[in-house]
Amino acid sequence: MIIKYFSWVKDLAETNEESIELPENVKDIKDLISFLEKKNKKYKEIFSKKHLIKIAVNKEYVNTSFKINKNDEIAFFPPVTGG
Amino acid sequence: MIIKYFSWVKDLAETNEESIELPENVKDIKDLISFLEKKNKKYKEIFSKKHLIKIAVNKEYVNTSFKINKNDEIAFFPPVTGG
Amino acid sequence: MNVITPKIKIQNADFDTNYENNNLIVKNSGALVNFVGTVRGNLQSSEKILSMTLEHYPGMTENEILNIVNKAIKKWEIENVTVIHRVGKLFPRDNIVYVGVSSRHRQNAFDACNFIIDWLKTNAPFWKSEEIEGAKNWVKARDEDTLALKKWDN
Amino acid sequence: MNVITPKIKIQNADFDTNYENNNLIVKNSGALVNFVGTVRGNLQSSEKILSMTLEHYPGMTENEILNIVNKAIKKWEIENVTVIHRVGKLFPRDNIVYVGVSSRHRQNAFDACNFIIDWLKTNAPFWKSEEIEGAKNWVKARDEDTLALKKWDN
Repeated sequence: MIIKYFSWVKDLAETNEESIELPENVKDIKDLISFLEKKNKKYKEIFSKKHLIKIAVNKEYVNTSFKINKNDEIAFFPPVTGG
Repeated sequence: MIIKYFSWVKDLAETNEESIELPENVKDIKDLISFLEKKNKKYKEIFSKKHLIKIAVNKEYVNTSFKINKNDEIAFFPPVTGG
Repeated sequence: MNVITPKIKIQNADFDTNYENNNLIVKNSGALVNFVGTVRGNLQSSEKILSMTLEHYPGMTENEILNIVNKAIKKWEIENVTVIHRVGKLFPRDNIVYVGVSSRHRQNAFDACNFIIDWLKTNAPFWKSEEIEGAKNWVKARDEDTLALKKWDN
Repeated sequence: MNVITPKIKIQNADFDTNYENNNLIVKNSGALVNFVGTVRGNLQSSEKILSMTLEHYPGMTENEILNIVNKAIKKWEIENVTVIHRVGKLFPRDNIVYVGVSSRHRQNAFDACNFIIDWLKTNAPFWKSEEIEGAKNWVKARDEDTLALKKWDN
């Protein structure tokens, strides 16, 4: 699974992209966030701002209950500021 | 007094501009219209479409009760269609 | 409210949207909204329009447009305004009118631009005649243009 | 509803409003509305902006803009749409975004253009950072941009 980060979420994640092996018990975005938070405290900091974090799966907006698969491309990013 | 005509009012008036001597008893636009209607039947045709005719005095919109003076520039024209 | 010197031009020559837009962008505009009106290729009846002639009432036209623009300046916080209207003979696809408004926040530019063209359409003394095959007709005013003003009633 | 092929581009290069407008004018458009967003010269705090860098999420950006444009095409009778958004490093007064909509009746172009930029501002995955003297800051999302969507609620 590919995870992408943008804007200040990328700064906190210290990378714009990473590849992770999806554990069996990670079924949806909520599970993925818990998994990442346990893995490294930088994710704890990112997801402490959960109300600001937008989520996309395969380049479409989803919410935290969205089911994910091992070949998905996930992205976490803050509210957009283009235009 | 100068009277100007535009668009199809000009076609009916057969001129775009004329100079007239203002009679004593012509005090406002209503009087002027009556005066013109008596003068020539082409004006009767113009003002038979009274609900469509817009009036300006010295390049500002006015209504038929507007008082006029002998040095005024009057204009009669149909609803505008620019833009 | 900013001190604004609106640019208002009545001319036969074409206008250059890039040039006009560039002049409207001041240090803190951020947002720019344009309306450009062009000559249509045919009537509702699908009859082909060969050309169009625009006449106006010199002097009154400029006054009326300035009145409209000043109302917009009072109503919305905008940075700059330009209105250019062409007159004379024009052909399908030719530009007729340019309204450009710059502002710090985009909704002000949208509303002011929309307001200016709505009022211009019903108040500025321009008249179009359309040349179609074998005839020249004065264009009738559209009721929709008068109705369009209702949205600015508050 | 017309069959429309919207043009959507994400690019570092500047755009040419005249060229884009000209491409939008089809036989019966008559009305064209543009929104152009540009880099401001300073912050609300009046601090000078040296430059701005725009990043985006390639692929998702284009999808999101196409979604927005398709909603507008369903909602209003329009003739043609173009959206161009720049990315990379930009300087004060530089163009950022162009939204152009042509239609037969002007209110459709006004509303569709306004709707597209409102949605783009809150949904298209672009992020701005501003370089000011001695610092580089990610721009915060504005609550006003989310509130702006309320007017399309019906």
